[in-house]
Amino acid sequence: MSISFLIIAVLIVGSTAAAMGLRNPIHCVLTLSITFGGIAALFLQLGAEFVGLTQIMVYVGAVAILAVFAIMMTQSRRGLMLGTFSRNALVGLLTAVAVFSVLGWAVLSQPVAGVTAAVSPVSVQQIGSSLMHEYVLPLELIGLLLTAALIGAIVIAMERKEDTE
Amino acid sequence: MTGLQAYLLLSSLLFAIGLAGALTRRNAILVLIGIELMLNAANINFIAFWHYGPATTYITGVMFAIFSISVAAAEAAVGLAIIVAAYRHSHTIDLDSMNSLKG
Amino acid sequence: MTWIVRYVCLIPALPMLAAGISALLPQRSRKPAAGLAIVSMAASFALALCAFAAALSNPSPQVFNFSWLQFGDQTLALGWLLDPLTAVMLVMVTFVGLLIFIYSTGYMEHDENFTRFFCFLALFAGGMLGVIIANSLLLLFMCWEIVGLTSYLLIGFWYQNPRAAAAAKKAFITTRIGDLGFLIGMVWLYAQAHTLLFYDSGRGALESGAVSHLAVTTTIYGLTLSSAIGLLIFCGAMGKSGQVPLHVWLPDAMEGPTPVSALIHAATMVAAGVFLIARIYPLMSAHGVEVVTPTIALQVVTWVGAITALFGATVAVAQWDIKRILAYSTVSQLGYMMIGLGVGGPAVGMFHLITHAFFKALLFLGAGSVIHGCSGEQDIRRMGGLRKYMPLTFLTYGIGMLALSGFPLVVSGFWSKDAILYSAHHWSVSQLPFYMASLGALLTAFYMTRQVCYVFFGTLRLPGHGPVSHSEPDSEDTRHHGAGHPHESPAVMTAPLAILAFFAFALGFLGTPLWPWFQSFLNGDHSVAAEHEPGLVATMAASSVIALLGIFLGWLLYGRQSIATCEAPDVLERAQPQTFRVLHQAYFIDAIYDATFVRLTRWTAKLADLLDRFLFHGIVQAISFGVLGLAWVDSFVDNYVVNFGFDSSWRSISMGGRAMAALQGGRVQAYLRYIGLALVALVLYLLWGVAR
Amino acid sequence: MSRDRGSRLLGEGIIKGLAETARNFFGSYISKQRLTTVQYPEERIPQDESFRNFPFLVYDGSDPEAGLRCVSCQICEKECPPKCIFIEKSKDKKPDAVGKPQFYPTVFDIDVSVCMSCQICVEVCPFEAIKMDVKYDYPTESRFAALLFDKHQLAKSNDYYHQIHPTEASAVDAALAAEREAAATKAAAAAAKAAAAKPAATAGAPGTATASAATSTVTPPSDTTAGEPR
Amino acid sequence: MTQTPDQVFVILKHWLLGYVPTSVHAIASAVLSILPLMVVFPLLFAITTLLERKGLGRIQNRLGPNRTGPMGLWQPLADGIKSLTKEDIVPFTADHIVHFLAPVLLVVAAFLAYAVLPVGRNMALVNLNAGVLFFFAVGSVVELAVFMAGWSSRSKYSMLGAMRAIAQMISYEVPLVLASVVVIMQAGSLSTVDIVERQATYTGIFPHWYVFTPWGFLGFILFMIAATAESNRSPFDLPEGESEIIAGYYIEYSGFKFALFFLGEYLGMFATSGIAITLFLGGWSAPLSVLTFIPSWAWFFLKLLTLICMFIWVRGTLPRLRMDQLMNFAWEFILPMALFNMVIAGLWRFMNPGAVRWFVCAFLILVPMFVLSALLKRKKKLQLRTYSFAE
Repeated sequence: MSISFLIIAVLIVGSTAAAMGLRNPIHCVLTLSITFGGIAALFLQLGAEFVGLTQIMVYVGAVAILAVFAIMMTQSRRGLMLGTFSRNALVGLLTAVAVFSVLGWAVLSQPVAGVTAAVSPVSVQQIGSSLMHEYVLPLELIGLLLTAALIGAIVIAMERKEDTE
Repeated sequence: MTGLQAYLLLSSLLFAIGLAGALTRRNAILVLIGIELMLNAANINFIAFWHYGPATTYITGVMFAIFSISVAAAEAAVGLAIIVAAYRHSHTIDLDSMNSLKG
Repeated sequence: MTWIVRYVCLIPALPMLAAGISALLPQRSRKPAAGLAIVSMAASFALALCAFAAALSNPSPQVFNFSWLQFGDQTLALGWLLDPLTAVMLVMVTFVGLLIFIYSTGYMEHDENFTRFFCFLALFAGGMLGVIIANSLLLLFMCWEIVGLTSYLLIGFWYQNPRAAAAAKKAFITTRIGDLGFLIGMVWLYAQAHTLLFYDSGRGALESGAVSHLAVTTTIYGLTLSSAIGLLIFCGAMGKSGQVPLHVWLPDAMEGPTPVSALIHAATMVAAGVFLIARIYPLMSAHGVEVVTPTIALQVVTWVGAITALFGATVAVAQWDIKRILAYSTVSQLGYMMIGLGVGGPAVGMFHLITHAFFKALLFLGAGSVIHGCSGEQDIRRMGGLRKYMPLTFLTYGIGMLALSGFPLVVSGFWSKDAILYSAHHWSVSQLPFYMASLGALLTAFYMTRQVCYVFFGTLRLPGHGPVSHSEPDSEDTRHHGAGHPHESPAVMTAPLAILAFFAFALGFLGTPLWPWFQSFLNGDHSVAAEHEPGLVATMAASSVIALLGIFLGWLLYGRQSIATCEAPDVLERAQPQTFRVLHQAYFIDAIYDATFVRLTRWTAKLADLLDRFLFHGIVQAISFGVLGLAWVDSFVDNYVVNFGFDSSWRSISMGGRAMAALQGGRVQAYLRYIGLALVALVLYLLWGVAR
Repeated sequence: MSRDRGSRLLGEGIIKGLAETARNFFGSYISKQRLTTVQYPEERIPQDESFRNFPFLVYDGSDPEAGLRCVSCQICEKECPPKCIFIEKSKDKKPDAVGKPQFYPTVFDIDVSVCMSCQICVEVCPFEAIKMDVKYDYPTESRFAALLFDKHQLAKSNDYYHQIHPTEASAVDAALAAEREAAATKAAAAAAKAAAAKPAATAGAPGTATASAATSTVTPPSDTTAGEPR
Repeated sequence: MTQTPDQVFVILKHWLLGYVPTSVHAIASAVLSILPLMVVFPLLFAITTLLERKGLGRIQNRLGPNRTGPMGLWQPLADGIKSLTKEDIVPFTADHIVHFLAPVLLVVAAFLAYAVLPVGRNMALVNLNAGVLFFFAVGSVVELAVFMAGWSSRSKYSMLGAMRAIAQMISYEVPLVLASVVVIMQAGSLSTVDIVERQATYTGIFPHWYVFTPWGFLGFILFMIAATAESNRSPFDLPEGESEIIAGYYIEYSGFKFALFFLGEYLGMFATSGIAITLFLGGWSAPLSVLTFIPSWAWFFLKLLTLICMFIWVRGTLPRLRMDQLMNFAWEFILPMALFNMVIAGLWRFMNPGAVRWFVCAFLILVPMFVLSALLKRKKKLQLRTYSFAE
């Protein structure tokens, strides 16, 4: 466990907590993008360059922006007056705490050491060739899924003409 | 605490925070974001297990993370589109007031 | 591997590209569309010639394979190959196709959907060439389906005409029945041989390793695997090549434009079935170790072919539509090809295929020219005497007719048919196919003479010209010209006729028994040597006699005295009205299908409906009355006896239900909460399990 | 129009535009005529002769105090629409350029921040004493005091007037000269009459009067105020 | 020794490192690599502002700045001093933290992009295995910074400008990436260093730059168009359209923060130009093999300056687009062309080298280009405007 890991971990946890706790949704998304960046840094540290950069590109470049747009599109005066947390927040929080304690216990109770062999970062060529060979079917399916999601998102979010209430 | 355990602990913490957010926030978009965070926590696990796994040349973990990111992107797109559509319908994205299905 | 093998894929790709581009062109750009199609076809023809030259120098199959899809550790490979079979077909299809394209520019000149027509034609050519070059059954199947699709599109080209639309649907559905067998066979082959490639340097499905494995494994009824798979694939070929009993679509397909009939339903597509069997011939003919008789598969092919040949010939005798006669003739000739494949191997069948492609395309284009000249008239009874008006068409048509009839020694049809008859005569299983084929040949000569007599001899009986009152025109296709004098077609139409006529003559000399170059080329050996086998001359003599006899008979009945009116019944009809009717209706097969399959379906539907309406309805009614009665009794008992006792328990149930309903509140977060809690429980359980 | 709608390659217009700007770029280095810029404080666009901006006071001779044409008649002060002229009339009289005793302004202020350059003061001045200047740049530190011009700042020589509006100045001078000549001849005639009465009077006065053209130094003996011209 | 001028900076760095204790070697090395970049590119920014103002002036037949110092050479310095000494105004209702962070994030993201840029032989900061991807990932952070700036100002104009900018950046990021995919396909690597090295070989005296292939040329053009839009430069400068929304998302910034935005924007432009050079123009390699004696970094900066001049030239030429034109152009022309270009690049790979391949590919590119441009035009119904009253 290196210092860099500790820094990144603290950054991630702090920004995640902020993202889930701040009142202003835009602030939430902004802190969230710090989280995403931190996770990407974690990936880079672990030698998964490609995944880390993809993480930034997809999450910071797309998901965060998308969320921001969605927030801008759904802002209403009524929404701001309501509270940040739902009525059953305490139950939810307790559930989350329970989940974390159980998971943490599970992690700590199992001595999974893992092999700390010399890390050879996975090269893009490797990823590319396995995408084109072993994983070609999942790749095609993902492509199909993304296309479907794209079309679906547009169709769902598109304003219908007859919808003039 | 070994390296792998640290990563797993971090990811479970992230997962728990994401879950907490998803469970407690009123804003539907933030609930969705909480779910994204949970997915990210899972991704950390994939990468950590790959890194500490038997052979880094065996890249299933990385591939899984990549696919998971793609799926998450699709999920975010569709989820946000649904939220926007729901907002257009009921003029709120407050989950507590979206209870017309309640029996 | 020479460069041509690598680029042989361009041959189908070019027409496909042309089709793709012309699909994007606006409707009014007629010249670009036709130009594109013709240029691409010409380029393909040039490439095909190169491929032919390459195959001449190296007759063993040369392949180019690549893996297309990979899932898990399975790879689906596609590829193309170049062997004599492919080369010959390539040259034939591109050449005939090119001529027909050129011809179409004249024939379709006035059609408003000219652009669409050429788009479809080019797409068809691409698909057909794809079938030819495919080295993978899968690729072949894909292109096969493209061909089927374009056939559908082109038959239904004049979709405003309900008969054309129906014919298109019929063609599509009928061939689909065959293709189902094909698909099953393909899947089975993949399951057994783990590859769909034909040739793959020893690992292909048609190479000795796989074939010998398939040939010794037996399945149900003692069929070897190879035969079973071959027969399933043959189903597809039957559909496409119009073999009995799946021939029904082919005559109806004549509703399409005539160039389409010539290209698709005479020269190329219907031959695709024959080609397919020739392609998988190693599979079909695969013997076990000790067996020497022809395999079951080949026997079936032969028998189906023989039946089809005779069937088509007999039906063609009693038709009046000029294109229908040719259509049934095509059915019959396809039967011959199948016989040839069954008894003599690919060389024999393919030789007839090639010669037939040329002279049948010639005949169809000639028929098209006649129809064009007669302003869309298709009924031969209303023609007559056209040799004066359309001398060039008459000349070329006559050559085609002689070729089809198998006029001795001069024309190509004679040699190819003779080879089939000779092989059939020497078939070890039975002599019957030989006799059926001979009879068919006789009839062929007869009905062709009949047709020529009707169309070109005698007096002109076109409405408004002969001493005949006007009767309703048979065809809707009167858009070309107003009714007028029959006239010779433009040069763009007659030039292809002349070229085809030349080949209808000349091609035969590539495969005479004295110099069987074609057969040896297909079989892959270069020793062009005359084979002097017993009975050869005898068979030749017999078939000459048969052909001459048929022509003579035809002339006797139809040519001797000219047919005066179009209402006059046929000579045969006068003699044997019943038989003639049967033949005219093609043995009522369509009617039989209507009466059996279609009606069966209707009947079952009606039966189900009746059952529903009366039986089940009655039962349900009765039961409901019974239940009502019971309910009344029940409610009486309930109200006064048990109500009180159950009320309290019901209340508790309803409260439980309400509690459950609260769980199912449509609130995502609540669900998520339960999931989280469940996760906790699951992890705890797992940890406990590990701990213990 | 139809020429432009032909099937052109996409971007042809862009390339044409790029060529045009490139020509501008290099052309501006080659030919100076292309450059429209005037390096302002150093270079100025030559002004039109009729250009005018704010009024100034003309004086004859070399002494701004003595030669000032203004006689403090205060017509301009009254006529000025924005009331930007302020004049204080002198109590005593001083001889003007011709030597005639006249009133003079002790204070003559123009607030150019108020002036609207209407030129009415020039129109109404009977003595050709106030004219329009061409100076347009008055950079100052203060917005009020520095733009209130007093008599000394306003007074500019007739030579300067000739410099900026040569045609107009010559016409004015000619008119003034003619006026003075007329006055002189009138005086001469009166003198001759007087001489006829008293021949012992001086002679040669007409000679000097005709000799002096622009700035006559002849002192007419008449003690009456100059007749109103026009 | 021809290597010396080429590697002078590398040698210098190693020489300096010799005086540093080994314990801080890593950090010192990083600082010594980063610092020059942090100095050189802002300097280049200063030069470019001057160049741009002078160039635009000349294009419009003006002189441009020429007062500060000889020929106006001290103008950037004067600008810098001015912006540094100006009052820093933050709107009262603004979200102060985000308002402060936005320009910082923008500049940081812009600087990060230089990490993978090989400015000379052996002169890339890091040779990431996925360098090109890194570049685009960092580029996507810029969008966030722009949003922060626009949103935190609490001004309608800022918000509109930010939304426009983000919409534009997202729309053009797709063709930007797709246009560079062809190079990645051909080079078989995502590493910028590798990509340049692939191009730095010569046939005869001619180099193997990707821009000299049909698909490379098309890719370069598409990339540059998308890069122009991505860096919000004219004619795609709608986000800061002065006539409609005053200055877009940085309208509420003043003083040094405003200068930071300018710096960030120009740095982004240099970075995209640099990546375009890396991908298509052979990076630091000389255009003719006989010219290799000129140091590699000089070539890189020469190319960079050329591209910057192109940017200025285009800015001086073209008027600003309308929003719908902008989007249509991206989705209906650039994107399909980029996709088609990928097909061509694949075809290129599988054809035998030679003139035939070149002409086939060029032909295949021209055909859809004509078709697409015809479609674009048909939709626009381009024609000369007819006036009802004028003329």
